[in-house]
Amino acid sequence: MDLAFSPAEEAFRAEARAWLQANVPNPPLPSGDTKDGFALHLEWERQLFDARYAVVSWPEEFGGRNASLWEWLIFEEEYWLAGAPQRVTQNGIFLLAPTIFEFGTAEQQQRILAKMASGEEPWCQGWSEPNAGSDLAGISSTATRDDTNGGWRLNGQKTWTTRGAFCTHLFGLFRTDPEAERHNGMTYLLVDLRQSGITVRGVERLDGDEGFAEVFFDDAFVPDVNVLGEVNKGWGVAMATTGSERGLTLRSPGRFLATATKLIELAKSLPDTATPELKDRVTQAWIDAHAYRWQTFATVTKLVEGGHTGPESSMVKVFWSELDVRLHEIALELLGPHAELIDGEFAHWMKGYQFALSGPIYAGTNEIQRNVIAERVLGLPRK
Amino acid sequence: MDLAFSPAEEAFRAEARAWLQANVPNPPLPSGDTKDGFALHLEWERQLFDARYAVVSWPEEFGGRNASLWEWLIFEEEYWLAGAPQRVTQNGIFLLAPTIFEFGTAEQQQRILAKMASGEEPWCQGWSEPNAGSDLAGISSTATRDDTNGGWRLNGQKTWTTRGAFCTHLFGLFRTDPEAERHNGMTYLLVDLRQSGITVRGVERLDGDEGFAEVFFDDAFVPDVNVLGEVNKGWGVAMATTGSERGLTLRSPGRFLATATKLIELAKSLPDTATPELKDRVTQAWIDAHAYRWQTFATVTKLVEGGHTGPESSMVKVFWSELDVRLHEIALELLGPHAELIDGEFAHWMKGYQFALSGPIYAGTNEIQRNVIAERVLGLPRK
Amino acid sequence: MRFAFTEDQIALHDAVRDLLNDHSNAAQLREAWGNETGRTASAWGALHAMGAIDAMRAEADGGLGFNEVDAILIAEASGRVALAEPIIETMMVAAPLNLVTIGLSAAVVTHESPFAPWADTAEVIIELAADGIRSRHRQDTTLTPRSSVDGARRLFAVSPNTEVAPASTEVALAFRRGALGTAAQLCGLSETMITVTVAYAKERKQFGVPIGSFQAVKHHLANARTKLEFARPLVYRAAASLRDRDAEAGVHVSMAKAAASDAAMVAAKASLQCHGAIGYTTEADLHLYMKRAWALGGSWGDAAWHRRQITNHLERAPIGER
Amino acid sequence: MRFAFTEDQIALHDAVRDLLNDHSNAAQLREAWGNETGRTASAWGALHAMGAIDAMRAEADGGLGFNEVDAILIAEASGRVALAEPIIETMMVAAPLNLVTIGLSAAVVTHESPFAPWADTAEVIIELAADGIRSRHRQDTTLTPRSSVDGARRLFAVSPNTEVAPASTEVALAFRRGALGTAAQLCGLSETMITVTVAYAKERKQFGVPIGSFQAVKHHLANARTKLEFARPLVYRAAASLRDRDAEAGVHVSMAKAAASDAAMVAAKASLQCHGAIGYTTEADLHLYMKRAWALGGSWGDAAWHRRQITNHLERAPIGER
Repeated sequence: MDLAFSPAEEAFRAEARAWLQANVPNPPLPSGDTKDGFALHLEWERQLFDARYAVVSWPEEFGGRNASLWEWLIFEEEYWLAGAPQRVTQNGIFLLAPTIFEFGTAEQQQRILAKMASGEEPWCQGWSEPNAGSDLAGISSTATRDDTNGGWRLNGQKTWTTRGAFCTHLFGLFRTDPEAERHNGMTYLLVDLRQSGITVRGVERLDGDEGFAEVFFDDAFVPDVNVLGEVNKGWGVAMATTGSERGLTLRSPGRFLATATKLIELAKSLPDTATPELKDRVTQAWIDAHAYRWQTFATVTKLVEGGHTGPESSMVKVFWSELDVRLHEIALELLGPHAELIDGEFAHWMKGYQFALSGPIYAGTNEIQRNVIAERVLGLPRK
Repeated sequence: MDLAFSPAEEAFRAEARAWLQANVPNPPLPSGDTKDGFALHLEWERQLFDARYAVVSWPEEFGGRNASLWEWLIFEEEYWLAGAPQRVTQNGIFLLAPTIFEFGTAEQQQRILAKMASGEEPWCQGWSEPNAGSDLAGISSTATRDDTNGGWRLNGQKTWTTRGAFCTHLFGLFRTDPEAERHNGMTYLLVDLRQSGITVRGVERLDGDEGFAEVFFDDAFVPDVNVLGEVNKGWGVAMATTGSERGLTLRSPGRFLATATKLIELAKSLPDTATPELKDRVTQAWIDAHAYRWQTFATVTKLVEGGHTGPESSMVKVFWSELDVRLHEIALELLGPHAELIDGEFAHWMKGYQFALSGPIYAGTNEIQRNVIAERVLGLPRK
Repeated sequence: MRFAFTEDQIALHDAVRDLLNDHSNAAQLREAWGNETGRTASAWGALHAMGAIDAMRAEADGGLGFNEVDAILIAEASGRVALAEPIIETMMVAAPLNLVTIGLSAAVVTHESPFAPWADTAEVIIELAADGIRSRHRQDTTLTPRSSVDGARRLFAVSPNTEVAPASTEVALAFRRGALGTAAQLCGLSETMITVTVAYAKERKQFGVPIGSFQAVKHHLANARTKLEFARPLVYRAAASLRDRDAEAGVHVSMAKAAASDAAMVAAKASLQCHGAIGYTTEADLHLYMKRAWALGGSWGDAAWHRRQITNHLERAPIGER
Repeated sequence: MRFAFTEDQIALHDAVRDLLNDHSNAAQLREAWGNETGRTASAWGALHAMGAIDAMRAEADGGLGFNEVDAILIAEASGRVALAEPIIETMMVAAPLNLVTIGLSAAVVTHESPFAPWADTAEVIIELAADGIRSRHRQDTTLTPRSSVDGARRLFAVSPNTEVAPASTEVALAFRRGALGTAAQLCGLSETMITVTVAYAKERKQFGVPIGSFQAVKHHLANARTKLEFARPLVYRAAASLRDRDAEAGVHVSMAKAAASDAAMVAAKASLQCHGAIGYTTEADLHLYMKRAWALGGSWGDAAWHRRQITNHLERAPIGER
């Protein structure tokens, strides 16, 4: 058990910290979930990419640094500590990219990855449908064979597509075998949204931003080169991605450590309202953020040494999502009657609270995750 | 809305308070869930009965005072505030007696009620069986017709029978129609335990007291006069009783008000450990105890005016049982390293905690109660 | 002891409820979010016409002479629809003290609620200060708009009032009425959030069954309903204590506001979680009620603030107080 | 960075686990509840024979020279079986400071744990006082027995020691080792409570299905398992910090003890509730583990006490500390 990072890792941390201090936008960018904010975020993503900080763990040929998992975690800690912007590319680089690395052809990797990471082609996730949320296997959007054009014709609807109104591409599951039941007969497709046959309608999120979209497919076309993995085997391909979503990559501990640190600062700045009972809860949240960090370090050690993560990732998802809500709840209690304000110096807490509330819902509700923990970690019976 | 009690009610309160101050055992009796303690409690119950305080709301002919529901609540508040003993007759007077008043013959009422209230014949409840806990309809103990002797022969086993090792009588459900399914074909029987054919084995409870019993029936006899309600209609009769158990009668608000008051005293007596965060939780529990009092007053007003209680009683059971646990948890946190002691001046808190922990389990687990709230109060679908 | 409302009180409540369903339904509330004032088109006028706004004014002053118990169900009904009107400020704070002209509205600031909702359309701005009540006409103040997460709730910071305060013993009573009315609104909001969520959970299917048949969904909503069940009696009791000028009325109001705030937070969280992603959009009505609940939970003293008042009281009070 | 145990450490843990399954199973623990000393018949001797008791003593002093990381899995294994022996007091507090003879046991009192478990069979009674460490032979003390809810855990109040304490910088280290070992035991206890409850929930049927198939039961246990998942890394990290004499080791130990205590309380409550009535009797094994968890949760500083130490630290610490 060695708690020290290597000199090389510490040097990487120092370098990243210096670059971030010099380059992180100040004042902070507006929300990336509005049209204008999204564009500004893409500029930032481009800046990151040019400095090879966009996707540090990727191979150099796709814009990365071949960084180790440890270096990636270090970068994430520094990124959030520096107050750097939310990554609007995250659904591409954290959810789709691992799947492309695992299932994609060399051609797909060459064509897609660097443009995804640079923000030239931002990707959104087409998972949910109006009647398939928690029950993802219930999707009904179809992809029908179009032999003439060598590809597939899409029909149906996706919904709750994060930043779908601003992205150029969508990845998702479509039914390619109408006879097959539930988990079978789906194919993982990569869809260019910039074509006729696709209509995107922005949906206003809780916080007023147009962060969601409904995507309607009306004979939209996907060429064969944009099938990811095998036809009709999309469920297995997608599960690899949802594993990523719940696992290491989407919510790095650095993010919650940064929020916990800001919460401590907030409590110190409000001595009149920071009662001992609220400070006790601040401390508890700070402990939890550190618990998440060290639990992640244990997981990374296992991965680095050739191990795998399994259904334990459901515990991770439950933990960070509910921690994020708690961190913001405590902040709002500290703010008392100022909590409801969405202007002024404290507005980011209410904004952050609303964002945090999505955590227990998306990427598999926490109710579903707790079922997974009970059934697959503890071995309780499904029925 | 009139928050004042009438002069007559206040006079009754003063009279009860004076009597209790003069008569409540001091030092407190040992636990009523041991053989010796039970006997001492029966002496106390006799003393209560002789002063006509055992069952104030009953008709005078059975030892009561014809007290109104308000007077009964007032008496309960005074009873607990005075630190008077747990009622070892409670399963009889609070659970069985309302059923006897509703379904019993005049002969049964004459024969049973006064002796129950005086403690001469203490009753225990024979509901649960080894394979029928939450699933009460799953009982399998049988009562077979014995025409020769004009009654029924019991076979099978009851379990988790509170104070079963010390009681003279048991009330419970037995299957009288082996062909009927689940909720049908059961009969509510009143069983004299003092006969061959019955074996009672005490089971040690969490706190070390022999408070539970297993009761084995081996051709035990129940005469026809001890059938309560109609043969094969026992489920409906029993449901009336479980309604009482979850409703007003088992856990009067006075009990939790008294505990909340003791908790405040405890916090005041421990200034070093009563941190602001613990005091905040003490206050919350005190608010909850008062919320229970006023919610009860609303229910009593409705009953007094001819209304009924329904599945709302499941909310009451969830609330008081979890409040009781919280009250004791806070006390144990105040006690810190002294909490684990079961000797000395604070021992009653750990004892009380262990008792409180049974609350969310018995009389229908709180999981079952929450199902009832969701389905019958809110109207959510069963399946 | 009779802990229930009279038939008259219930009939009046039902009339207010029906009126508000006509004048402040979800569609009308969405209009208020988008318009200039944040107020509904017709609810204030309708409530005024039936006498509700000025109900707590003495009959001699043109009111109905209502006490706090008479008024509390009106407050609760206004919460149930997230009424976008300064009804608590006017009906419960300004009108009974005759600080506002009949039919017009008031705005109120207190130390625990420093931003005055709908102040720009108010006749008077009332300040409940430690040393008394100050009241000014809106024209004599400078209002600085602030933005609330609740889009209908137009907030304003008010320029400081440097006048010497009129000596007044009514300030505690006025604050308690405001906190109590807000507690009642929070109960109404909790009820509505639970109702719309139950309706959604019965209709929405996943895995081939309504999501309301899953035990986790059931238990979220059962918890919320139970919290409400035990908050509401504290609100009604505090109303009666205020009416009776009980010496402990301040403590009773604090119990009510703490419990109602907590219940509303539980209802909001359970409702959002049971709605899932649809609740996370502004297309579902839930957010209209949830955001009002967030705002009111932190107004007129949040739950922790009120618990602290009670803790201070318990440290002084003789044991056995109830 | 490598946040994992070595193969040797894991092999040793497995050996200790197997030994304890032979010498401290539930039946043997029940015997300890009933016997004169509250200690098991053979576990101490077996642990001594394999060198575990004195593992943290320097090799020159007859130990194995173990550090806190080497020892922490032994502590956790001892918690998993609710070992009725003063192993934390001896292995982690007394032995590394050479305050007890090899193979014999120690008892410890601190301000936060004023009653010494198994003091009547200890060679020495150690007092961790604010001004230093005092140690006396048992014969030089007067022991007053106290009763713990955990029937195997024989507690004693110890007569005051009036000697001047030897100046010592080791007192903080000794206290931290004791608190850390207790935290590890609480993790072991949580694991066992979850394990026995999962086994029961798979077997026990109601309404025709195993109760473990009900979502409410699943979620109770999923919550407990998740709490444990995020407590354990804090314990291991604190062990490494102590080994490394990190300047923040005291804070890290407090994080570990707070998290492990909370996790064990959640596991105890979930386990009892999922057991239902059978868990409410002493016939089920659950109570053996649950009562130890209650006792240890409040020993060596309870969760709230440790959080207060951290709060005090955070008030002084520069922002950004991790």
